[in-house]
Amino acid sequence: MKKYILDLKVVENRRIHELYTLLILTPTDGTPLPEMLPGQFVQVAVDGSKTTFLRRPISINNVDRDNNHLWLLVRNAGEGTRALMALKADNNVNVVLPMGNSFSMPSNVNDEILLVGGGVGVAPMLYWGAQLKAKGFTPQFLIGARSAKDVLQLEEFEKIGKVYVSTEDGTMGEKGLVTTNAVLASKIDKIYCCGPAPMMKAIAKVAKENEIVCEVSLENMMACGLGACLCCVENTVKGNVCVCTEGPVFNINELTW
Amino acid sequence: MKKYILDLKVVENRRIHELYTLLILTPTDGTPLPEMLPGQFVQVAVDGSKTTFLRRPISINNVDRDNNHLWLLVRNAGEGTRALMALKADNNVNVVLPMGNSFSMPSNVNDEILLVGGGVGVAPMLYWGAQLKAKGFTPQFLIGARSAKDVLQLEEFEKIGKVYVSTEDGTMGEKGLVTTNAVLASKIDKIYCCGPAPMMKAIAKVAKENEIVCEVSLENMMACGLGACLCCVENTVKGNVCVCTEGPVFNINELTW
Amino acid sequence: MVKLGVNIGGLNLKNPVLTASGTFGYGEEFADFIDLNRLGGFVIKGTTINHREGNPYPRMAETPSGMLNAVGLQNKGVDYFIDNIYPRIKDVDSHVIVNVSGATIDDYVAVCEKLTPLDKINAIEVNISCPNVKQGGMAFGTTADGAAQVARAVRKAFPKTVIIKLSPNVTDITEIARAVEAEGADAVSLINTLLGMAIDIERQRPYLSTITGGLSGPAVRPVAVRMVWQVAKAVNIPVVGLGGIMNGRDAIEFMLAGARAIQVGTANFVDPSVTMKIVDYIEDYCQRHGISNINDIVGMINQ
Amino acid sequence: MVKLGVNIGGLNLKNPVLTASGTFGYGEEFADFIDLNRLGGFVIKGTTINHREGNPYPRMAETPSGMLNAVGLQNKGVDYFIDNIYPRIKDVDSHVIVNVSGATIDDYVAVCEKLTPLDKINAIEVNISCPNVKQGGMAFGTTADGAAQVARAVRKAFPKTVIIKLSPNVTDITEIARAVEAEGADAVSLINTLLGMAIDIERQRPYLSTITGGLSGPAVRPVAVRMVWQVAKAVNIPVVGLGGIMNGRDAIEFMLAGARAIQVGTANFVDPSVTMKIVDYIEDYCQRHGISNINDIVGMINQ
Repeated sequence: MKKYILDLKVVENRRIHELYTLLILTPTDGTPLPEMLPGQFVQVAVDGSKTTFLRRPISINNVDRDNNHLWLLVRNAGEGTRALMALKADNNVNVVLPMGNSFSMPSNVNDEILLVGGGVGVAPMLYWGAQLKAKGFTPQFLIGARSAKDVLQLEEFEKIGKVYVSTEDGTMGEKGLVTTNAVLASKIDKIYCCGPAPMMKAIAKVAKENEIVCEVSLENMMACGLGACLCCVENTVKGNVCVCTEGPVFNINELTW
Repeated sequence: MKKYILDLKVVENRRIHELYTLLILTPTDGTPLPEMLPGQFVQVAVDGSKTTFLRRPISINNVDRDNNHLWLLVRNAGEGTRALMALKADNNVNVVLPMGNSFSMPSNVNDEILLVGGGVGVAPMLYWGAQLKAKGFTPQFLIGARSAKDVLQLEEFEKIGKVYVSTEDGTMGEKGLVTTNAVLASKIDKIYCCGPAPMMKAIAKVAKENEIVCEVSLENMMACGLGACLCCVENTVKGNVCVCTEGPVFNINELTW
Repeated sequence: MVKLGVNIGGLNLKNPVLTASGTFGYGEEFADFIDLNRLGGFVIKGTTINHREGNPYPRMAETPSGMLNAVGLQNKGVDYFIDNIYPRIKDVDSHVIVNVSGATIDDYVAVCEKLTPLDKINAIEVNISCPNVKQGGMAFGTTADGAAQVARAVRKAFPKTVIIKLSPNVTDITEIARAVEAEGADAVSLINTLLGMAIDIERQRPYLSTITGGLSGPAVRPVAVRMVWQVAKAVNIPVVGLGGIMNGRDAIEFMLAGARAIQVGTANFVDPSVTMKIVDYIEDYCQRHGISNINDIVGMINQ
Repeated sequence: MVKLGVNIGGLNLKNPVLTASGTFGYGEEFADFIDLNRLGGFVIKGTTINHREGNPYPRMAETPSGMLNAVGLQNKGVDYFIDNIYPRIKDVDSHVIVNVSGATIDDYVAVCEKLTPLDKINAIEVNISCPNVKQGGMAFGTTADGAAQVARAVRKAFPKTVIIKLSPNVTDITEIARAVEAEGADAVSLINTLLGMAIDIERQRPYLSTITGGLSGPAVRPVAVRMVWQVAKAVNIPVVGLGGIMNGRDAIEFMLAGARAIQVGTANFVDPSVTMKIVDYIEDYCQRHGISNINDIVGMINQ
């Protein structure tokens, strides 16, 4: 897929949580956003931070074609992302996109599909869920969070499909980690998961035990995002491969977890 | 004089010229600005520029006690000052002040006093002129610029005293450099000058030839502004001395020009 | 019209802008962003006789105006390159320079011998300065003797242009440069990365799996410019300058210090199209300064 | 209560925070901003036997996350210090460490002998690594023999704590560190500045009057942390770490790498009150991590 370097304008910086913001972006020149697939990410240049040198890889949260908007869910993970969170409407950001591979489409519309997101890991699941629904699938969502207030974009997910929630403190949905959520005991054909590494590894274990096809989206630290620097490698059954180009989405069978 | 590290808020960023802006600042906590003398400068921290590491020394343009405002005239001289020029109302800046020595008060209220400024070098002359007038002196001003549009703060100067202008293209006042301005042929007892080095050296030459007491304000590149790093030295009759502490104001007899 | 062509030890470049090994993949990764044909050339990533997995993740840490890396020469080996990569890139209208690495002298020679028959490969860059591998690499590059040994061997094994890439982690880089010049190297490139380290203070452990790694980016530029200036005065062969070049200004800085060509490295990560901007800037700079031939600015500060 | 005291070769510091020579004047310049008594100590600027005018202006250039300087040891000589500065600062409730520089071994010895009788001066830092003077300075610091010569001489001439300040512009800094340890140095401090250079491309000349200068600031921190880590493993005497420490996080990073104390240098220019923030941060960090004695984190990443 062809990649582009684009100047995007901040349409809105929607502060949805103390630690997270939703950046809604559109091309400054009004041209339609290029094709982007669910699971792909973008590389955002950071201005206004003395300590940030490299671009920041951010998952594609949604592509709103009607409004020509790109949604990025940004978590406060350091000075770079803090600078992004401080962007204001009409500020410009330079973005390279789209990067990486994508989630693989299930073959059968009757498959029971579960999209699992933890923390900012819900980001790619919104776009992916919407695409699945548009293709006639019936995706369900399982969201893990510390507390009710940390469940991000719940209303958006509920527009697409049934949402299960696990919170560590039990303030929403089931109490506990996503891996103990009752939905995992139901028949599931395919799981897509993104979140903290321990959560993904736990979900992968559940999937393997139950012979569920499972894809996870990794968030290894990156420099170039283009497969040139070889910094973001994951040790896979094929050896070290770049998460930025061979991933970020991997079938768990490719990983050495 | 005691120095302070203060957080100041931008009251107004008045873009008075393509290359210059007037920043009007006030302490964020509302406390009165400390004592500052004409000729002194402040060290302004620069955020939002990846390439700028050190503070930027900026002359005190005016201290408006009625409003508790500090005026800084900032010239676009690189990435650091550009970041300062981009400040918006209500932004905060961290400032160390006041730095350096000051212009020396003339002894006789009947002295003919000429304040000469070129380019952004007019900045300290506004505060100094106002102080002189307040003490009963009758300062006159000579402003040099490339063109009429480059004569900064003319209205402010005209409130204080008579203003002579030299422009290189003759679009205002006399055509030519300040050194050929007719006012220099009149009786003058004391000259205070700030501007580009060639201009100050030319004025110093005129002053020496006519035995006029002359002080100049130097703008050597600085790091600390405190006399600690010894980077901004000027070679004087006493050897290398720090412009930030022994200056920025020097009697021309101290210099090796 | 400004003449932008430069000659690096027999290799005629259409302009002085190269890319640095390990920062530009095999060029293809950047084809969406730039016209590869507009580059003076590109140096492809460190190639060894055998496949190398490189170091474990994490391999990267961001530092003030720079980054540390500890890739450790991950590559699929020279045969894979010849069979799978070379056919895809051999028709580019630019020079392809292969960066050659090895743990032993024999390794270097073996790679050179395999590259020699390739028509499109008219130059190699010999890496005697990789800080991220245990054997060979920087060990060769930190003594004049070690550097000379490698230079002598590759000089015999590769009949076309040999560029030796020097390590900055030495007391006197001019001594190393003179040693490889004496062995017949056609050019030197410098600097490779500075050996550095960063620690995650909350986890109380280094960010890199290898503890130390190579520092690159604009942070190192003043050191790189200084070494280019020193080496350019010390040797008669051309110097290729690199280390923190982020834009056209920086490229000119290296040339004024004595570099006849420059390499853009880490900047490719920040702006994948930066090389084209640098080519344009250099031409514009020359026009602005009334310079009709780019070679006239090489080492100009010494005049 | 966290115990913040550390011992540097016999010198008991109330906390590990020192200031770096040449960045803190004689301390007085910072008295409006900080309580000097809260510092572990401060190292006053390079002092030589005779008055030195230093290098011509310009002496400074800003670089990405750093600065180049070429002051060249401007100072009024040790006698002026003893007569005019010492009386003003001798009553501070903190350690005053004099940085001693010289062009010859005899120069070093002469300064040491003059400082020995001063009650308040319980330690000297011996600068064998200044990149900005023609004679002496870095020349001594770039070979183990040269460093050993200076260490031996000052060890005899100064009976109190001797800290040798090492140059990073070497192939193997551990070799130099071991050499001065063998001569009886009580501690080493590192790194001095990296030799660097920057060019004004519009005027086509170097920014510094001396062409090259010393690079400091956060840009060099990864190199400094690496060298501190290497040296701390190589010697048994305490290591004082410096190089680009801008805040408490950076100070902890050096201590985890093996530094028993740290020096704050260029950061003083950016925030004259930064040392107090660093002292507070270190205490807070220890409390947050359940560390009751700061000495427990020294070299912790090796555990």
